[in-house]
Amino acid sequence: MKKFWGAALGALMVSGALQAGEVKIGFVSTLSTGGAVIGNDIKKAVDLAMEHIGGKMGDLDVNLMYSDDGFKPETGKQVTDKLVKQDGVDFVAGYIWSHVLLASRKSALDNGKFLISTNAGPGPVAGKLCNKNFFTTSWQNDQGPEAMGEVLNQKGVKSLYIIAPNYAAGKGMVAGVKRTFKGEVLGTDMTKWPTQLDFSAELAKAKASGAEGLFVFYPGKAGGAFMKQYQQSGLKSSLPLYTAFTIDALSLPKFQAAGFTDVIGSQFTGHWDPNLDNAQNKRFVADFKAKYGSYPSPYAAQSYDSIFLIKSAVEAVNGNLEDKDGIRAALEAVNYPSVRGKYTLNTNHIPMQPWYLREVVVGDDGVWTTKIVKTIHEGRADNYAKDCKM
Amino acid sequence: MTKLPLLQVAALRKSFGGVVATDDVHLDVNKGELHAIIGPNGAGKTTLISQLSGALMPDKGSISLDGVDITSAPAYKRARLGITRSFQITSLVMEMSVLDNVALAVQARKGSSFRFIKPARKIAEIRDEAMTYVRKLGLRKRAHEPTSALSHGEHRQMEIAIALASEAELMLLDEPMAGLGPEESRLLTDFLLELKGSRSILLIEHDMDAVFALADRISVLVYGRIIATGTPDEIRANSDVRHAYLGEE
Amino acid sequence: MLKMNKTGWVTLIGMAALAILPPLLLLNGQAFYMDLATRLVILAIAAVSLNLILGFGGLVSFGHAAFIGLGAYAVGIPAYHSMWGGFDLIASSNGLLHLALAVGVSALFALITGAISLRTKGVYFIMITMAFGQMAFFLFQSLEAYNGDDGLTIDLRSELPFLNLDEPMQLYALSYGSLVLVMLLVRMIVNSRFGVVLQGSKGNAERMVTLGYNPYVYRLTAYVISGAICGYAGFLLGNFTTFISPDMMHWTRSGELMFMVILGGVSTMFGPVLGASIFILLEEVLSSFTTYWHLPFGLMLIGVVLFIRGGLMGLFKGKGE
Amino acid sequence: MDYTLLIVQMLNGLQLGLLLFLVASGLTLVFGILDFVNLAHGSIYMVGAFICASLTLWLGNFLLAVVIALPLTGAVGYAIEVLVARRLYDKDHLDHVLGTFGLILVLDTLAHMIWGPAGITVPLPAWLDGQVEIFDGAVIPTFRLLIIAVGLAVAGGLFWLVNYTKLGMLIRAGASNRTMVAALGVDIQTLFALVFALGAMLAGLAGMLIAPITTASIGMGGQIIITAFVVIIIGGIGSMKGAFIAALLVGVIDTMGRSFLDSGFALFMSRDAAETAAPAVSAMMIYILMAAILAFKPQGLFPPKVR
Repeated sequence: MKKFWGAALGALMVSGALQAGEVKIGFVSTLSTGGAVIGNDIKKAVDLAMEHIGGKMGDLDVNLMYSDDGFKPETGKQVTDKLVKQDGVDFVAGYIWSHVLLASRKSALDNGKFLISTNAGPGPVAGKLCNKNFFTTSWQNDQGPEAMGEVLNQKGVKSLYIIAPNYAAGKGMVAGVKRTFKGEVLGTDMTKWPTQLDFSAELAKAKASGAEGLFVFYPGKAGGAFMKQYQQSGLKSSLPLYTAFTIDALSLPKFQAAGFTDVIGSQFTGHWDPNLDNAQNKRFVADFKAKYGSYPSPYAAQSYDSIFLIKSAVEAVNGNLEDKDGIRAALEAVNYPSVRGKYTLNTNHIPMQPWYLREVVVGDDGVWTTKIVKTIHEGRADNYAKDCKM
Repeated sequence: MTKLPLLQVAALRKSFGGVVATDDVHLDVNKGELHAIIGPNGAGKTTLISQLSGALMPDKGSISLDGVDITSAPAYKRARLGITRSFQITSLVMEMSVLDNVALAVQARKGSSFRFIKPARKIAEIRDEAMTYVRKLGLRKRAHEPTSALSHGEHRQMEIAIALASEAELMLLDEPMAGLGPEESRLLTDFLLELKGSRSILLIEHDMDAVFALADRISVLVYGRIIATGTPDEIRANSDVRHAYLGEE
Repeated sequence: MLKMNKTGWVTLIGMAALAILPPLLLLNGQAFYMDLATRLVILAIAAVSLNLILGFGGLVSFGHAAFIGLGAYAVGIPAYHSMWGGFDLIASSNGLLHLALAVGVSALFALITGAISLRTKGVYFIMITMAFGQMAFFLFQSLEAYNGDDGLTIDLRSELPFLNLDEPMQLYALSYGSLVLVMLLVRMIVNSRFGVVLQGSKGNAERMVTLGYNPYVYRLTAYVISGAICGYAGFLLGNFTTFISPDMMHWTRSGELMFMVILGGVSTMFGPVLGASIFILLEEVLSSFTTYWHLPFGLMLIGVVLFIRGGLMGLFKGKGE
Repeated sequence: MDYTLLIVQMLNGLQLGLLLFLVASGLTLVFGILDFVNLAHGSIYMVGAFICASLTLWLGNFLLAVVIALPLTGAVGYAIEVLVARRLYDKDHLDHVLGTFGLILVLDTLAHMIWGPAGITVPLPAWLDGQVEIFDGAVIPTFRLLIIAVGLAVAGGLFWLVNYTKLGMLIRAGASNRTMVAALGVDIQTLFALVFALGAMLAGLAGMLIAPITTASIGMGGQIIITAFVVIIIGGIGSMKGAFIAALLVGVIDTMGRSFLDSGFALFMSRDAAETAAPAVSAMMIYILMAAILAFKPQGLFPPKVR
């Protein structure tokens, strides 16, 4: 204990002299527990982005610090506090999970830091809790399922059963699909998150409901478990599956290894795909595959983008990190090469971007991946923007 | 007998599974009497004491103390009504000091223990009184040592000190001399002799010399039944007892 | 005239360090270490409260984190309503109301669950207290109005007379002062007539019954006192984090509290505080080195159980103490 | 009432219950004979799942993988007994809880380091990957039927073990009677290690059976261990019969709660409210069950015999 306090006092002497010529970015992700599946992919993408920018933003060196939220809101808040108060970061980025973001946002924003979510987009941060210093490179949670609801309408699906985890994002996803789906929702099961991985009871209920379609949202490892059980229950012909953020580049290699061919051809919505045709995306996907031997996930793509977004802002103010207004204006301008192509921000700082219908296919190299089937819409405001008073 | 016995036990029965441990036991202990229970191992002596103290509930029958029915009263209530017991296998608070153990017995009868402020070990009234009992049993020098540090013989003495300190009207003593050497046994016998008359005592003991020297009356328990009750002389002369028990020794 | 033993010195030095170092660090701009110390001191209060029943009563409660959660929600729910409206009856930012709710609700929960749990013994007691803790955990998970699983973020802290809890220094002062008071309170209870009966019941319940004590009521009383103190720690924690989630009540949190008490040394005054300090600092230091910090942490836990008798305070005990 | 659904859900409940029994039986064995509280039992379940998953991918045959993984998991159990558990037997339950809590952290982190956070999806042979129609409309995955069959077979084996063998006699004699074991002339240390390894194999088997359904993943042990403890507490610690009955009870109640609680709640509250309240209440149900049973039977349904 004494030793520790000694170290703490030592650190105090050093940090007194602020390192000049450096931009500090704290990156909060999930590096332990099962949630690390996503966190590790994000870390790979961010490391790649750092390589691509040569570790510099303008004249400033980038000091990137990863923190593990342990898949827990409370831990997420603690590490955010530490990044802000101890490490004195200029930007806090990351956040996979909506509940972790909701718990942590105040710690960053109250201290005047810029907070850039690279995945989580719960309703409140787009609406009544919106903040001038909060940005995101992803979307608002409800948007993916909203797009899926429209696809279901176009396909003429009349009734739907919904299964999703019982936490902030799960609730948002359910609300999203219910908002746009015009048919009847015959039942909704909210399962324990993240502990419940056996969905036998829910699948039996879904089947018994006689619905024409099944919508689910299971990010990370739960997605794999769900897909497996869906296949085993033999519902593919009678109860077609529609998903959001459940099948991705993280689960597909596992499915392929397990010879789970049923997943080929299944459709879901997204705002990005490895096949999107733009220079930034091609470089990102090619280098990611070359470096890590797998396709990047959407989580990776959004996180890769975040580094370029921050870079654009730092360069816009010529490295003067005290110029908060300048940085903010630059972030709002979205003037950076995104892997999804051009997009703009709504007044609540949520992207207005195209959403696509995607499908699992066997890639040219034999590796299972995804392709875009069609564009659902070219970019819309989210449902919460009207509640945002900035 | 004209006066009411202090303890009255009628038609008591207790069985475990198929084994009847106490079978239609009738027993009484008069005020100031020392009543001994003897019997071979496994006769159900400790089971009987446990039912009297409330540690076990009988299946049938009744127990009353001073005319009050206590058959279904929990053990701690019986203790408050004036029954205390010592244990065949030493049962003390080993982590606490000798004096603490005895003081707990004194404290128990000095009003409620729901007192949170004053340190218990600074209350002279309790400590001094406890010390007199400790001294009486010759444990003065070891009063402040943790109980676990004491010898078996000293533990037996503590059991008696605690029983005395509780000032119970009726003391149930379960083989107080078990494991004691001849010298220690003699000292304890003398002590009980001195005590006799001032307290009612129900004594279970294997040491026949001690029993016949101490008891006013003796009951013989065999296979859960009392086969005879009487003065030491009567018991000695009883042919059933000689046959069932004493003769075998 | 006061001759202090080694344990006494350790306690004095430890408490002095907790009084002096964090404010010094804060004044030097190390706000994060102040945060760390505040969390440490608050969890130390919870650990001291657990020690009352675990160390002195022999009651291994594996659901103590529930009280922390209840105390924290007693701040969170009124604060939430005072921010966003609704439930006028308790919507308030009044700290005294929060405090009364935290302590009252925790004591009530302890009374009800304790009355049932204390009918059981040993491992059954460990597991039934865990079950009640999990019930509280799932109950708050299901309360949609307060964001269920996602937790409750509040934008205000309890308003107390003379104190502004938004000031880290004042919040720390309150927490530290509370810790000292709680330690003195527990010491007073343990040494009182009530306390010796409680400890006697831990050592030999059969004997206590024979003397006319009913261990059940003493244990239940201690359980309620302990729960109420732990609820108070929750009140402080809610004010400190301003983020309250059911996670605070999870059984692993109860396990951590137990670990703090045992690591430091059961049935000692400073043990739980020392245990909480080591726990929090170790977690901080190890996790800053590696993502896999649970590995050395787990090994250390096993080591403590295998090799250190009576926890860390046991190391400071001289002969005959 | 939809009877087809009811029957399918009963089978699902039965399957969950039998899986719980596999974990709980090992726990109750270890507790009953060794008087040892093993929180890390769930981690052995995880280790079993991972070993089997790796072997399945390597050998391309799930059943063969199970056959090889079982003794391997037993060996892991044996190693844990020799290295850690053995040194804890003569300490009190509190130390067991803490020591094995540490063991959970160690095993889970090691699994994370060895197998990564993603977990492993376990492929099944085609004949196990399909479905069986039990009767009109009641379709259940073949593999879940297999779990039921294996669970019942193991239960049968354990009943034989408990009722007709020397080891069983020790178990029935009640909790931790070391003198008696010694009196039988058995080498206690070896016997204890073997019992521990047997418990580990049972837990490992459960993990292997669940892996093809939920994937082998870190953290899966922490999720089942508490439920398994609830089971053995309800059943009465050390009682195999109690563990069996309690496991089925918990499995069925949990599944039924997830299946019908929302429709039940919808009778007296809005559908939305019912759909949000039901999952939490169904999660709470097994704890309520346990507290209720302990309130009336403080030593569970089948308490161990008193000496």
